[in-house]
Amino acid sequence: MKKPILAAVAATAFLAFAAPATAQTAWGPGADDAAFQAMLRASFRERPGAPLTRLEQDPVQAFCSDPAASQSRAAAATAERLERENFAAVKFPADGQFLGDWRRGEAIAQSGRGLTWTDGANQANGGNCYNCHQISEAEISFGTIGPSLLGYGKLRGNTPEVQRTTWAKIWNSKSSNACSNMPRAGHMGILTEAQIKDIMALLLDPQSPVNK
Amino acid sequence: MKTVDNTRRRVVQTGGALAAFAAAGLLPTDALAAWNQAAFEGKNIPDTLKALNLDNPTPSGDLQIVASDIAENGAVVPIQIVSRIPNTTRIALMVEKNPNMLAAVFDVPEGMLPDVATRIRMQQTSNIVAVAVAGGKVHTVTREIKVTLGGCGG
Amino acid sequence: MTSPMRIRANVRDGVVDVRVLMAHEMETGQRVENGRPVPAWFINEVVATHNGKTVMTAQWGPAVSKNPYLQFRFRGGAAGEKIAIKWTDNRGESRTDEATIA
Amino acid sequence: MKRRWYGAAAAVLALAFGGGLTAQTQEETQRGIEAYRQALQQGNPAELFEAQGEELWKKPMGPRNGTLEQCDLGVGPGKVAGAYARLPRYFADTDKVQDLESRLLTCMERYWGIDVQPVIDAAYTAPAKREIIALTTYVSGESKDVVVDVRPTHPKERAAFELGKRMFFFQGGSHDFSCATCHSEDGKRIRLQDLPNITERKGSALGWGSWPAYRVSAGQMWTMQWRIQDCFRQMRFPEPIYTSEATIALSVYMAATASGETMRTPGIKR
Repeated sequence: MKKPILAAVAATAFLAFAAPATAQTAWGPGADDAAFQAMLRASFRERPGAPLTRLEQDPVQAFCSDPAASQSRAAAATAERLERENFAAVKFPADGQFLGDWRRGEAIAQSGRGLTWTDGANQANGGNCYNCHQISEAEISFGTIGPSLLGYGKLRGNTPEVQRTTWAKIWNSKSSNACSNMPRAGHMGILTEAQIKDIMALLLDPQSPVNK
Repeated sequence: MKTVDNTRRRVVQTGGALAAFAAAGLLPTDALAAWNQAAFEGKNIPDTLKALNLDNPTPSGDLQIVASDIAENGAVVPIQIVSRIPNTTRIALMVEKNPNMLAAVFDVPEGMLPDVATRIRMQQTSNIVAVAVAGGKVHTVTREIKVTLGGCGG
Repeated sequence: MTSPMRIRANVRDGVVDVRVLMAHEMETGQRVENGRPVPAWFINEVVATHNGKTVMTAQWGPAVSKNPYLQFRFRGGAAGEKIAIKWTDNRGESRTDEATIA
Repeated sequence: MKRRWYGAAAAVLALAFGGGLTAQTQEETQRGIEAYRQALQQGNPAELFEAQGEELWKKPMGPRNGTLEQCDLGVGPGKVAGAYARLPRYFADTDKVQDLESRLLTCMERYWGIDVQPVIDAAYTAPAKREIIALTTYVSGESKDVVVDVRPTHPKERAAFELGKRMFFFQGGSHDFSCATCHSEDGKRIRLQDLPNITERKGSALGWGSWPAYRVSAGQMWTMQWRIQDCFRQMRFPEPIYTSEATIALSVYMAATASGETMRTPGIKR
């Protein structure tokens, strides 16, 4: 994790963010901002549980939607600033307890439900974790978009520092990597604090199958 | 060329010919029997076998289940059953962990090779049990197929 | 209303290889839609005939997948001859389609 | 068979006792999945839909009691062979870039004389979508093994390509997903499903060139529009409207990127 140099950045952050849309690099002819926004407006419709506001980008989403620009050297400072901002927004557990129940964590990691227009409002959100990560060895159906988390706690230990780093990553993955593919589970309200504690236990509890 | 009919019993159409073959001993005696409801409602392997009149199945290396070890989706699991046991007249296919074990029964008349393939549903990872009747004896083979979770889980 | 089957029958060295796709919902009877159970509805018998002779009989349960696939082989068929497949479902509806052995 | 059992037991032991055999187990998993996919190829129920679609193509329908046999899919009135491999493209008569499904809507309106809005609004599983799904499957089958040839030249085609590319990378929703999250790297998968890298020719063809496809999970025939719609659902976006500009723009981006590769339609998938 990069150490935030807070004061210096706040000012530039404000400047760059005043007009995120204009920061877009050129897409080809016919795909300027106005044409693109008109297309978005005409092409999507709201469904219960999936409102049109989902198309309104926050600064991270806008920045990462132009990979050529966001991965350029010129954008490095912006990426770092976004990471600091996202890190500053991480809410650590109020009671100082980072670990919940790894068994519940496993169930949350397995579930890909929640926040789509086919999920009911009472549907508990899942973490989608196995979609992208290997986690416990017993589950052979795992994705590879993210790194394997097998032995996560065994490799790193279960120290307070590891707990804080892991929490920050799950709560807001963009706090350490502006254009990480991983959703911001806490920041975007996908998982509750209690659910994140359970995921934490799955990764760090020595009794969890992840660390066996 | 394509014909549709809504006759309830196939014997109306082809009964004469089938009866003749049955009389000649070319068909298993129960090939003409109605759908075996008791067998298809069996909730465990012994009951299902009993309803099919299949006693004392013996494991056989000449009966084979050809399938992938893993099914990407339990809704469609391709299964082929091949018997190299001479005079195989009947093949049954069961899934141990389905709510009803029995998936299919094939009668193998004279001329048909004891080699059939179909696709079945599996609720979860389970043993597949194939049974073949040949010369009055009952042979069996078992194989596990894993059913994986797929998609985004949503 | 039923839809035509797709039947492929190819002969090689005196053995006819038959592959059939049938259009059928194959409702298991265990599915619930809008809070109500959907009744079982599935093909429970399939009979294949060639020159008036039965060359395959199958009894199926609802564990056979939707839009069923069936493959079997028999001896004694020749190119140009017809093979007929007939299915019957648990509602008593049936359908027969023919194909020419190639 | 016995040996298989021991094999399975060994795999379970490996799972229980740690890392050493993990790679091997993963390889076995991959092999198993490969064997499964190959078995599915033996018979694709998409053929049942192709047959229905062909019948519909020739059948007089709607208030005009017309047939689609005069429908121009871009390679001449009534011509179906190879048409899908050259779509989407610009059509002068509608002054729009159209994919197969939006073009079929135009033809259903024109020759059948039906109001297509209910078809657009209907859920993919609704009866109102049945005809267009069967027709799409039929037309796609007539481009099987045909080389994809979508090269944006008309200004509207070029604009659609750029908009599609921009749409592909557009992040949004509660999960910050874009199409690129899953489809911009080689060799990645969700669970056990391989994810084509759509930003490259071969990868894009793996995706674009295999839809419509029969989905065994639900026993449904999915068109490319349905595939895109369900991607957006899982991305937690609002619903893309059937044949809307964004879906066609994405299609132009995918088809153009896949140009030079071969169509394998209709496909069969998990």
